[in-house]
Amino acid sequence: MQARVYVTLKPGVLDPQGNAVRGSLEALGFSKVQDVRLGKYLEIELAETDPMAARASVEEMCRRLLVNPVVESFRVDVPGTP
Amino acid sequence: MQARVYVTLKPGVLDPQGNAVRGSLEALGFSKVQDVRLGKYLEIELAETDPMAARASVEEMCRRLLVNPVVESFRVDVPGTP
Amino acid sequence: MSAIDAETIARHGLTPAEYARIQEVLGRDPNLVELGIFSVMWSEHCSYKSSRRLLRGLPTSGPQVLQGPGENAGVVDLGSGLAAVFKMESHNHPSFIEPYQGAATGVGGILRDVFTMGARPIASLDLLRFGAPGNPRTAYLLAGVVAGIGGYGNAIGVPTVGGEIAFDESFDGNCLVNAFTVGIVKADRIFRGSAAGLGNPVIYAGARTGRDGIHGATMASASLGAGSEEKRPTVQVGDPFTEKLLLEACLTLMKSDCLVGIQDMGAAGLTSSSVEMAGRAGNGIRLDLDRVPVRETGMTPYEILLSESQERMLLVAAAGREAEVEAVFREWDLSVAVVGEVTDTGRLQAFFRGELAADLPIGPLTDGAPSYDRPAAPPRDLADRRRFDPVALPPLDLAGALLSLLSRPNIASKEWVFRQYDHQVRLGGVVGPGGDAALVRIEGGPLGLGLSADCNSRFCFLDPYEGARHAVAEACRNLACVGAEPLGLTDCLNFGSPERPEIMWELSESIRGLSDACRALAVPIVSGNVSLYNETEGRAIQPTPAVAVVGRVDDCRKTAVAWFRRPGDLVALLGRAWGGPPQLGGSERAALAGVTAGRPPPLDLELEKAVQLACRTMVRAGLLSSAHDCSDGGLLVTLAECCIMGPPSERYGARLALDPGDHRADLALFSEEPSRIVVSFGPERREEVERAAAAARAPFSTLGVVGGDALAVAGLVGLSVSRLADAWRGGLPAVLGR
Amino acid sequence: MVGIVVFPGANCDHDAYHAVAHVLGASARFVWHKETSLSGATHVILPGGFSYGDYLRCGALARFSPVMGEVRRFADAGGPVLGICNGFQILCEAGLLPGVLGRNEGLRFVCADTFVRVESADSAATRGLSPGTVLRLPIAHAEGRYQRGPGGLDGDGATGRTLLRYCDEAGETTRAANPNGAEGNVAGVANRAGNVVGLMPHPERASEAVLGNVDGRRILEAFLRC
Ligand SMILES: Nc1ncnc2c1ncn2[C@@H]1O[C@H](COP(=O)(O)OP(=O)(O)O)[C@@H](O)[C@H]1O
Ligand SMILES: [Mg+2]
Repeated sequence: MQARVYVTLKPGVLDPQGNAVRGSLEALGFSKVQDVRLGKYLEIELAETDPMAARASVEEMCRRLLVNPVVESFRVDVPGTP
Repeated sequence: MQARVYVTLKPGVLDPQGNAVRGSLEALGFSKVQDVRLGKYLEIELAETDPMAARASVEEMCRRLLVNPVVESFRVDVPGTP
Repeated sequence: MSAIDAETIARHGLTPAEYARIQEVLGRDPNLVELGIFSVMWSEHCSYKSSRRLLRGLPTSGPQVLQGPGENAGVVDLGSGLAAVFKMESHNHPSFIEPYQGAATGVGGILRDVFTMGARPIASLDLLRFGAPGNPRTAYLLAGVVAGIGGYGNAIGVPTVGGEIAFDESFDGNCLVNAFTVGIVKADRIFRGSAAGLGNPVIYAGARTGRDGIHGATMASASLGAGSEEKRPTVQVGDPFTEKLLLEACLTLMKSDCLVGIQDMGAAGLTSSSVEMAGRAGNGIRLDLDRVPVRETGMTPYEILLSESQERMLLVAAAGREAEVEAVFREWDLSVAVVGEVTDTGRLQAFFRGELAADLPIGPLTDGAPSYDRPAAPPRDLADRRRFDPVALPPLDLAGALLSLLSRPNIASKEWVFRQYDHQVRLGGVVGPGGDAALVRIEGGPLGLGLSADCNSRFCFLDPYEGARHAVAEACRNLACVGAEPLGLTDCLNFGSPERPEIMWELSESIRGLSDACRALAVPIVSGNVSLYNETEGRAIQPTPAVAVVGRVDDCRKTAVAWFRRPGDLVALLGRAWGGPPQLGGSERAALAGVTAGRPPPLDLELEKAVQLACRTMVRAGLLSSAHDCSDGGLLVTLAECCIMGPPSERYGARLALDPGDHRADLALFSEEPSRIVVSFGPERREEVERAAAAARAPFSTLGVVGGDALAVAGLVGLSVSRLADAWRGGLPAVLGR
Repeated sequence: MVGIVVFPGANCDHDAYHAVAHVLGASARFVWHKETSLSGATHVILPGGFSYGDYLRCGALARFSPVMGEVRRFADAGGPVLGICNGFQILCEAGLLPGVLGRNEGLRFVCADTFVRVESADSAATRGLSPGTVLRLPIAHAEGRYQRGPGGLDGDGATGRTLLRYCDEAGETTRAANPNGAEGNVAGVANRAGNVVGLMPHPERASEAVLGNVDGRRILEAFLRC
């Protein structure tokens, strides 16, 4: 089963990368871009058949390793879970 | 309107960061992790009301800047588009 | 605006007495914005309220001093129209909370302190302390801090050429990250943080202001407690790319004559930069907060004034020259805005949406800040700390002890760290990290700067006075090893809570030690920083009065490295070979046995001067192949290092005779007696070398000869160079669990 | 005259200038990235550093700087172009060189001396060096792992050729001598015509005896001879 994790910077935290990308997009003529935030996207393959157990385990991974709670927040996507 | 872009390494392209994350997760006792792939996640805020136009524009951004086609592929998510 | 109640006051880190003083100064209650301003300006970090009186005694003058303490950085004259600008700063608290960003923004901050004076930064050092090697958090902090320092310094293109790193469980709850930068400026083009000239425009440049880091200065002035996790949102994110643009834009602008004053927005952001600039000029400043470039909507005056967003500068330009200033920052794609002007009110007046959001007199915020004469008393357990009998240390086999010591993280190779730092960019690295001092060529050469940062926290724990003297002596001794003559010193005083008498005693003893050593060695202190409250739940760090010394090398083609370079060279010791009993108080040898006790070795500064002079003279005359000072671990460790510190193609053994006399070899050979340097030189130079030692009145004794693939000490120990190297190289990676 | 392109965030621009102008005595000039002309440069260097902070992907944002149009025209016309470190990354992103540079296998920034073996003398930076020559050159990067990518660098030089491979002191291209996990130990490549060159090592840092290494001069001298 595959879980997907989206890690984003918390609102208000400076995103130098996103800013630079926005600047370049503007320079390329994409004038409608108002803001860009750059985060991480993880695909985690698990030997687990119970979706709820998978979600719980991935959320635990986020808290312990994948996410830096000082500046980041996360969202987890596991098929078959809310 | 917000568009979301997921950038992933193409299958077969080495992902040292993903591997390192898998190693660390194993060391932490998450024994069911089989594979981890690390990609990018972008949230792009657009001054655009037409979803199809937004999607077209973001796909163009991906081809021109956001993605390196030699090793990466992408997926775009715009609410109200297929 | 919410009323100022007791809880609000406490949350701002102000005591009831301090609040009463604010009311008295103003003749009214402050509003919340004003309370915030007082809170940061009167924080320990900005006001030095517990240390100011003690710092007055520091020796800060000398013929070479162009700028002593009181500016963004100190400046010493290098001759030929150039000057060196340098300072060291702590970023301890933020780094403990978020190691990567904390360390990165620490580097960003010290770089700004240097280029705000008109200097181009040419090199950085970092002095680090972490908890016990076995503590799991140690590896996490170490990896994050090192990555953060590299992440910022490498990107901006300022080489990190050296530093110091040590581990002790007293740092388990409070790591230390002290960052040093030196830059070069034309001696007649030094810029200062002064808001001179009534009516001159006040200009904001750099990154936009966000809500990050509000109350960083207050955080840096409080002990970390159980609740410190909640302070997390105040951590700032560094953007070295923007800082690089800011650096180039500022240096470009400084070639013209349109700038009157400039200062970076560091701790306490727009507030402290405008207040300090106004204070130095004896003027006032009016700010229009609506014009400050912001990154988020709905920011309040409180937030705009107190934000610690990084990569920002405050400038005062000559009236009428605004457009030139703006054009330069725009060319570098940076935000820039005129946000106010210099006034004659002697007040900081901040307007927001047509209203006066804050209106405060400058004096009470700066010179008039509280200054405390806090009680000081030696720690009650001092006598226990000092009770120590080296002979009671369990005997160890010499080879085993040497290998164990070499792999101890405090002694082991720091390569894991400095490989992650670009130490070559800007083509200055004549002697890079991994030896004693670094030697950096100044653009064009042959002039160079020797740089070294040092402090033995264990010595300071046992005797802060003596420990501080050792720090100065060792830094200068390291400089002597590359042939540099000390010109000036910057310090970073890291201690626990000044509200405890024993910490105040440690602080005052350390400052006394720094002063005495600097006077004796004729090295003025031109800048520095104090970081207090490095304690968690009542447990303080070992006192760490870190110093960094900058020295001059006239011709950096004539220098020495730390390791043996040629088989057949003679090995000799400058300094006392064998004195009285082994000096093991606070030593690595004792720590190996689990003991931190005793007194640091006595330091004779006259002897120290003689040894340094002798070494410097020899290096400058091109007599030496190598010079390496004896510090942690003592003579045998130093000799082993001489065999293994070089690149793989330059690793040679040595055949030596050492005579510990009546003392146990497993103690005497690890004695940390100071004022000693191991040198090597071609046999044909022997007479000249001996003459130089005699002329400097430095004791001198030959120990043996370079060669073979083992360190062989007759009758005592023989170990292959590769075994020594493996032990030494493996020490730090082991801490990281790799 | 050597044009040294200054991208925002470049930090080895002065080093390249120093090596070319002060050490090797060639004439050189900085070209600001917003310029749209190379002002008569006969050689172009894209120096090392962190253009645009290396944000998104290293070299990705610099590729769109105004000056890059001119650099492309210059390269297409056969002019010698040398990208060092970040310059190499930019040339790959711009499609002027095949392949891509990924995050180091060890995931950390590495500043160290490496040995490299010359594989081909058929380029603007290796002409005159015999294949098999071993040079000691410093590297300093976090993203230097060369990947050919499908359709990238091939064996027969149709899309470009390998110029340098990481090796040990004896010239063996061992795994231990590979500092970043680059495919085939590749440290430098050229385009098919050989006039566009990208190197991860920094020859400009190895051009003066006082800095302890002069091996890099041979590369810079070869380049200036073109
Ligand atoms: N321990 C010290 N020794 C000498 N000078 C000091 C010391 N601590 C602070 N100073 C000086 O006091 C001034 C204020 O320091 P600081 O607040 O750290 O500067 P900044 O505003 O750049 O952070 C500086 O000029 C600094 O050099
Ligand atoms: Mg030393």
